[in-house]
Amino acid sequence: MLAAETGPIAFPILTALILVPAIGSLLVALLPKSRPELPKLVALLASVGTLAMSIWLMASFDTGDSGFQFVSKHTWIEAWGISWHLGVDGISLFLIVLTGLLFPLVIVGIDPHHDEKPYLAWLLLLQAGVMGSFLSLDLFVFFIFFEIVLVPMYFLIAGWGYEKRVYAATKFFLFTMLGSAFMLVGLIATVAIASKDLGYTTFDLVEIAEGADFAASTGRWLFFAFAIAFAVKVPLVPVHTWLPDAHTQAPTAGSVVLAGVMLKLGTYGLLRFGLYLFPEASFWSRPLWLTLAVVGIIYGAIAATMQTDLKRLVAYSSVAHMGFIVLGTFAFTTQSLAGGVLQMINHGVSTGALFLLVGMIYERRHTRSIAELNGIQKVAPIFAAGFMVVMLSSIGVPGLNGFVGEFLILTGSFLTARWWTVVAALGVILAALYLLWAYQRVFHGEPDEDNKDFPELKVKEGLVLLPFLGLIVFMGIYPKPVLDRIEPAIDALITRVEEYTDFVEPEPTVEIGEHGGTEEHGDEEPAEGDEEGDG
Amino acid sequence: MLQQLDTFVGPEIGWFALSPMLTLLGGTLVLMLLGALTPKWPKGLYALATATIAGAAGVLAMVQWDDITDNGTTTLVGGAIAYDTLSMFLTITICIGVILVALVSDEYLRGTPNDGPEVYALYLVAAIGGIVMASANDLIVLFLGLETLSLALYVLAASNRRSSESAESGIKYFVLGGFASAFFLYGIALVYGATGTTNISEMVSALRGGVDPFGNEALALAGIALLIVGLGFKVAAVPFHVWTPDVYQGAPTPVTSFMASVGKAAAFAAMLRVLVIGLPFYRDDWRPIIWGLALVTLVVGSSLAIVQSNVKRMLAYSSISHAGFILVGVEAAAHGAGEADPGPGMPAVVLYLILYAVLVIGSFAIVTVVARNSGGDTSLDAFKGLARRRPMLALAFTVFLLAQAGVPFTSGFIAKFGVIQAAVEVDSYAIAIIAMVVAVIAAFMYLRIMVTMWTADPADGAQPIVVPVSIGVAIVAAVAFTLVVGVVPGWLIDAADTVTAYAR
Amino acid sequence: MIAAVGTTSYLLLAAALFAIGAFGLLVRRNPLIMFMCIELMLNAANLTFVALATQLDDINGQTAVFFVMVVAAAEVVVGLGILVSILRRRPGATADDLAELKG
Amino acid sequence: MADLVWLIPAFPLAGFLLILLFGRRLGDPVAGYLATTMVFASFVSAVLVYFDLQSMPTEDRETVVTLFSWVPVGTFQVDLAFLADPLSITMCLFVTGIGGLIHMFAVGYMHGDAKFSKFFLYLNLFVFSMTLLVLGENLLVTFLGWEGVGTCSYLLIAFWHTRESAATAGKKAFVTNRVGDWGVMLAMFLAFSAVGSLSYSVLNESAETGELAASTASAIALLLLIGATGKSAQLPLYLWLPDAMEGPTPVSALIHAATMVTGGVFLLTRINPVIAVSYDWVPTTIAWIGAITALFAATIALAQNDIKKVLAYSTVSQIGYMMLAVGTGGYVAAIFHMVTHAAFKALMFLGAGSVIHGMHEEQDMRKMGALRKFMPITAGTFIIGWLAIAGVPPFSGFWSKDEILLFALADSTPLYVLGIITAILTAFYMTRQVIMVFFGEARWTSLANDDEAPEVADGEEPAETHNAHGEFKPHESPPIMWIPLVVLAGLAAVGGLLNLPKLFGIPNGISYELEHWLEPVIEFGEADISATWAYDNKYVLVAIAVAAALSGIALAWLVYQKKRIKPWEPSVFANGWYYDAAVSWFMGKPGREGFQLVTDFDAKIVDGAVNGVGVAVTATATEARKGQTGYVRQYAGIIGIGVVLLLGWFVVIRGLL
Amino acid sequence: MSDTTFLEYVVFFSAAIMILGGAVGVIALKNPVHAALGLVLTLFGVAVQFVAMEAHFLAAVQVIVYAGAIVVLFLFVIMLLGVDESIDLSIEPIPIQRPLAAVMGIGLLGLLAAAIVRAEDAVLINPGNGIDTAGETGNGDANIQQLAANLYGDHVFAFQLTSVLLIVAVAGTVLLTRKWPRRAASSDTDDRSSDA
Repeated sequence: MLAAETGPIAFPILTALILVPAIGSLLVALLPKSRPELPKLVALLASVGTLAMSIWLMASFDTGDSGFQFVSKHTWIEAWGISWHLGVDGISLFLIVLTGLLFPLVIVGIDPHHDEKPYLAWLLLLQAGVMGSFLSLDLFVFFIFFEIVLVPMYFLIAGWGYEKRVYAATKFFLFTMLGSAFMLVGLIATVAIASKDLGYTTFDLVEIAEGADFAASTGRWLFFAFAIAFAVKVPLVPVHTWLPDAHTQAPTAGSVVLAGVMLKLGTYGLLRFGLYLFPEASFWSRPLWLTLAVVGIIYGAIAATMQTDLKRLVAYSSVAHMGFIVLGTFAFTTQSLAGGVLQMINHGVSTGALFLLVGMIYERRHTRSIAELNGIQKVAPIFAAGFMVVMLSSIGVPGLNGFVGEFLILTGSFLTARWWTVVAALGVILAALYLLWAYQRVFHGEPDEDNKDFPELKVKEGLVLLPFLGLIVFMGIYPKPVLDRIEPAIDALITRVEEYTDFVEPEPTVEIGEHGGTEEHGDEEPAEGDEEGDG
Repeated sequence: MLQQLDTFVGPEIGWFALSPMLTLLGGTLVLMLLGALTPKWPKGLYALATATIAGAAGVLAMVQWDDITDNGTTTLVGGAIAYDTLSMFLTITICIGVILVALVSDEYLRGTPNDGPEVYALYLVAAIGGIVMASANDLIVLFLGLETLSLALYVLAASNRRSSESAESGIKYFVLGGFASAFFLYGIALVYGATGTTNISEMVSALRGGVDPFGNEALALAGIALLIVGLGFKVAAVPFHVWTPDVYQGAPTPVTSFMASVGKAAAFAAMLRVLVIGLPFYRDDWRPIIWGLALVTLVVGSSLAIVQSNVKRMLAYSSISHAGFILVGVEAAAHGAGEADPGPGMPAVVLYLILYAVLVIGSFAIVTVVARNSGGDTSLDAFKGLARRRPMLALAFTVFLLAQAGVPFTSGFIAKFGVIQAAVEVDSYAIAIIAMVVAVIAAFMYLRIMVTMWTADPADGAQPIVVPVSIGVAIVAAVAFTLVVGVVPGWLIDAADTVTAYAR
Repeated sequence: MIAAVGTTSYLLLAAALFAIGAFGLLVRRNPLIMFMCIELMLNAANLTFVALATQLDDINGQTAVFFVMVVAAAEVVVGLGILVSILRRRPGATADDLAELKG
Repeated sequence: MADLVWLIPAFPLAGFLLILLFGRRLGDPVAGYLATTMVFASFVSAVLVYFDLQSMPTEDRETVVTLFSWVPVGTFQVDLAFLADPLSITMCLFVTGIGGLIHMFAVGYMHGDAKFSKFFLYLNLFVFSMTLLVLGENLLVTFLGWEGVGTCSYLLIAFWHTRESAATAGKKAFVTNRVGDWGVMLAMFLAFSAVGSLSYSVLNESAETGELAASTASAIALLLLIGATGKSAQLPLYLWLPDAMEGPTPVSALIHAATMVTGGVFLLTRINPVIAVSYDWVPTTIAWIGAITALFAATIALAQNDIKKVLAYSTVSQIGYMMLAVGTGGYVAAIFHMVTHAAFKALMFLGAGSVIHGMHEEQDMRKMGALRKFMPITAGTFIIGWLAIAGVPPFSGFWSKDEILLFALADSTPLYVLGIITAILTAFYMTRQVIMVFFGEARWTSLANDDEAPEVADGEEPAETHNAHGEFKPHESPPIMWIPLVVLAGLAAVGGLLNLPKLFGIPNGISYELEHWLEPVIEFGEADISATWAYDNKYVLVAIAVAAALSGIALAWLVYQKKRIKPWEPSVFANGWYYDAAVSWFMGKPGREGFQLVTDFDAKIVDGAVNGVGVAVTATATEARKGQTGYVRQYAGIIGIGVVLLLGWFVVIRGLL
Repeated sequence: MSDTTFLEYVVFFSAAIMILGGAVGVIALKNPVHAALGLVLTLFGVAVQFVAMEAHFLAAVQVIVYAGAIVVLFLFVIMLLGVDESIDLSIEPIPIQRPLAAVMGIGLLGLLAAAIVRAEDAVLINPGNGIDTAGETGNGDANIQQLAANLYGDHVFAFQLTSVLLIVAVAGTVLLTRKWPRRAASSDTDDRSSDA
């Protein structure tokens, strides 16, 4: 069935990245009830193995190369022109590493309390699905992975979640599925139309992107079919309401993974299947996206401010943060796009950590209500300190990872979407407002009866938290290695957009001594950006 | 002119080509005779025999598949039967259906007076009827096949004499079925009037010349309308679906699965035969109707499914919405009807049929098992906490439900993908999008069942569930098929693609 | 020889018969009579077949009628079988009494 | 040598890390000593760098030390780099120097506090950030320090976080600063889009060579001004500073008097070429904001009873002077006043701290008085600070303030008038404070055990309250606390030497030292006032200034010491013109309601719509369900209708039509 | 007009009246027995029309099979079950049923009639293909011969298929008439329990 073609490297590392957790999940599911200690062990092995491979991947990734690496391509369903086509580039690389990192931590750090076996099985399956979505370079393969992740996540929420878990899980499933409904049709249409240009039917992303040339109007329709699915996944206002419920009701592991990597499927999709596949359409529609993004930033922040449920607050903060990423994506400058990709990682780390901490609070107090928590810093200073650092990173304090991404996004966006950026920057103020306010209410003050013996951070929890903190600081101080790997892919993307549109990326520089130069670069260019934006 | 009797020569009968049907027929007779003459057979032997017979027929069909791919298609017995991969594909589908249903029925019938050869004989005969429908090249033959299948189903539906619901479903099915087939017959008559023949091939050639636009046009059109009514009834397309929920719920569960698999497959095959193959020159007339039927079927089926509280009934409505999906495929096929390359419509339809057949039998098999232990209760409550009582059973049901919802890595996704792709390739974007959106509504119902199984706690006093071997085998086989096809569907797709080369 | 009356008249007659049969099935509650209505409809079809056969001077129509009669016979047998099996349990039941399954 | 500039931040960072790791083990007071040493170490390295720069020729007194490339993306290349030039080193010197002294003081002051080591952890982190702020080679590094100090100030203000007021004050400080940071960030974006770099050298050079369009320059300057008003507590964003007094006194001294709050002024000075090339009304705006803030805060200070609040408002007012100087192009004057102010304000804060310490956490001046007998050193040093800030020659404040007023007059008379009035008020309220605290009769005995103790009371630690009441004697603070006082007093006294004007025949050799020193940095932006009337009549100005100071003092003396005149402390002053109240009300009422509105919209409308769809579908289905009546005849009817419709389509629409 | 033509009209209309009258009787008569008799009338009428159209064999079969067998079967069942008590037709439990029926009946008739009338002339000119009905030949057996030839010729498959159909009927009746041991207390749940 699988007519193998020789990939660049012998060992199909990418396929392994998907299969190892998948097989692990299968094993866990098949383990006998009589050996309750085994599942965790197996799950851990599988996830750590995946982590090891993803790190190896990062290590042997060719920094300068803008194309796809470690490509492996095999014919899968010949009749439909579908091939098992995987590849990594600067955009997906770190998302994969993040996926590899989050799951072992979650598996170690969080105790499901009941039915550990299925829990771990679903978790590993989820990892496989997420990996697949990030790796696949074939529309069909991407779609099936994009779609399959719903199932484990659905069961995780519905099976191990909180009070309204079934409602939340169902909402999550249906909402996302509705989005993908349009995507599936658009995807098939893309292939059908592309086959006219190519002369043969293929679902291969690269071949379509290179070979097919969509008429403007067609491309726009197709793009929107895709974009709806991603907009739901990101999520963008107004299709975001599944997120607060899902996040709030999901078990900690679910929330961490959801915020950490699954939301990125949306933004990643916008990059890979929006900008890359439909450059013209995505550029044409940028005012819409920029506006939605900015609305999301402000709206999410405001909503977060007024939440009474700590987890819900973090969820809404996610809406705001993801808004930044979308803003960066549709600003079409190297800085904003690189910042966007970087921010995907950063948001994954900091918000993931936030959910982890909120989960720990719930473990201890069995409440998420801000009103019922107070004075924790007095009784658990180390825990509070950890929370503080993560919170500051989420606020975007320089020196921590959150800042670098946000700043790059805004700097880049300012060149082409000046006024959107000005408004978006307000989100930075609001972020401080809602997080600090929540922090004050939860951690400051004198602890009352219920909170006065709030247990301090345990060693195990600390160990789980440590990688997060490490990344938060490291990525804040020395993001260069990451950026260096991201940039080539981004440049290629922008070049592609420039090919298909009259867009020219503004590259502000000033040659001292030559007059007038600054004028153009400094003022005219962004001004144009505005006009395009308004028009 | 008069034909001289002494010079009369009967048509050439391709015995080998008919062997699947003959095998089934012979099997039926043997089963009935031996069954009647010998005392009660030991446990499960009837089912085994039935499965063997059907299996043999299926194998023969595969053999003929080769023959067809080598020597091309033709028509048999004076053009009454089409000998092409379409019929073979459906023959195989139906045989698989019979095998699985037989396995499921065994335990179900055990201990009831029905635990004799008759039920199985009826399965086999119904299968013959279905195969005839699928391969008929003559409207009369098709009608006879349809009646054979229907009558068998009427009886089977009413076969559980201790259940008033079974009886009710039987009578309802019978009255409405008779009503519908009367329309169908009248439609045949009118088409006959317009084209001067009931033979599909001749019909096509007669129409290719083009009946004069004024007169027979009207007659033919009226006929087509009534034909669509008859077929629409069989495939349970809204508004001709009204019987489905009641009958599916009332009939003995294995029979329900038989209706939903074999019945639907045969009916859709007949639809392809009559409309796509037989009436391509009227495609612009009937395609909009199919479009409309698909739309209402999808919407009504899915949205009514989510408010049900009885799993059997839910599955009934879900089968209606699946019919809607298949109609989308038929609509796609309509675009290319009569062309040298009819396009992806027909393959998509037959692919959907075989995949759905297995799915639905598997689902109902699980319902059978659960009902066995809940005193026949098939309401949602009976499924509470199934995951606690029998995790693997719950897992299997989950697989089937997810597949029906069209989740990737299951055959259900391949099926849906096929029809949607077919629709999109002929630019029927609207119906494709509607279908996908409606699928979301339907998904809600599947989720409801899953939630009940996985998150609810078993009703107190729920005794452990015993899964009989035969049913277990059927379920495992179905699950395996569902997943395997979900991952490596290529071979099946290739097979389905050949049906476009039907006998003309 | 039927030139005088004309096929159309026969067809119209058949159509009328068909319509009456269909109408009857909707208005009568007694299942037996509903069966009869189905028979009426089948006969209408037969009439049409024969008329058209004569019209087209083509025997196939008549053959079809032959088959239809067999079908009708079988149908009645089975139908009455089912009906008997029900009415034995609940004598005097009308079609409307059999409405446990709904929704 | 100057390449070792990175040592300046390195030491505090090291201190921070060490305390982070071993703080609990080191404990009280070792951690404090460690921190202090680190800060002094970085002071020493600053001094070394200073002398190194001194040794260089004036024009190339500028060394850039790049550690590593921080955020490199495409044309956007930002290094983590330090700029050692006269301005940054000047800042470093007094930041680390005074910072060190304050650390030292804090060792004594914080003695016995449960979170002793954490306090110094934060302090070191703060000094580190502050040095980053001043040493930054580009806007982003400065911003790193900028936000860093903001965060530390948040942590330190909310240090006693179990106190509601403290926590709130910390949050308020951070958020208010964020508003300013918004401006700074936009300024950076604009700068990048204009000159493609964030480094000061490029930005300033582009301004000097005229590359930078006046429009862009003005925008950048104004946006940075927003940031400055936030960080330097100017109108309209000064709100957080008075509340910040919730923090431990050394914090107030270090952050909210000496160092952080001068960040805004520093930043504007740093980019003085940009201001210079922007539209004329931009510097004017800066000047007016400064002048108005100065007067505004001074009036409020008149009516404060909390010993620290007075100082807080006076700080706001003094920084107003600096802004005034910046706006009028007197950058040297601004820096000069910044330095002197750092000295004497830190002194006074520490003095206040010492008093509070001696009074067992009592902050209400109405419960003090006659303390000079009990804590002579504190009193003595405080009085020097008082004379300095009041502008009495020859103390440092006199010189720097005089310089500013000179520039103000050179620019426009109204500004000068405002300045003078502020000067009078300053002298007045400082005198009032000195009298209330150190002179008059001792009110702490009489008032010791009554409960009209105002707002501070709720802040008091229960144990301390117990102490405060009943019989107790205020006591002088331990040496570790008064030594810094003495040193600072010395600085406050002689600080003027830094930049003596050419008056009273002061020889060239020692006049305008600071100006010469800073020249390479500020020469482009520095206003040339040599031609103005004011410049020619310096003596008059000096006379007026001195007169103003003395009159203020005299007036206060009559009112509070001699009780000749009834004190006039209108509540509008006491309540800071109700500005804070108004803002808080706005945030609390309409603002909050607006937010709530949006949130409800989200829950009810948006989510409601989503759930609504579900409900709608289910409802319709439940209705449609009833159509399935179970009556076989009705089913037949439905089928029949279907038949008719189909026939209609085929026969009528497709056939007949 | 010649008398043959006249005769034809007489035959046609009388038969038509029999048919419709009988049909109306079926749906209008309360008593099932009467209804069955109405059915007989209709069937005879149809047979007459068959004769008129020279389909002698079919006419014979019509009388034998239908009138002879089927109706008798009906009557037999009626007697067996004693369901001959008449149901009052004036009341209609399902509200909109009658209007529904009327709409459908009239619509059906109207639309079919429209199609037929429109088709009229076309039908006349459309030449049949295949074997002719051999109506006009004097030879009375011709029709039967042709039918036989056609039956065992092109339609032999269908012909054989009818046997399968009969097998269904047999097996079905066996199944439906088998005796089931009565259960005690056949409540509804009990009914379903045998579902398992």
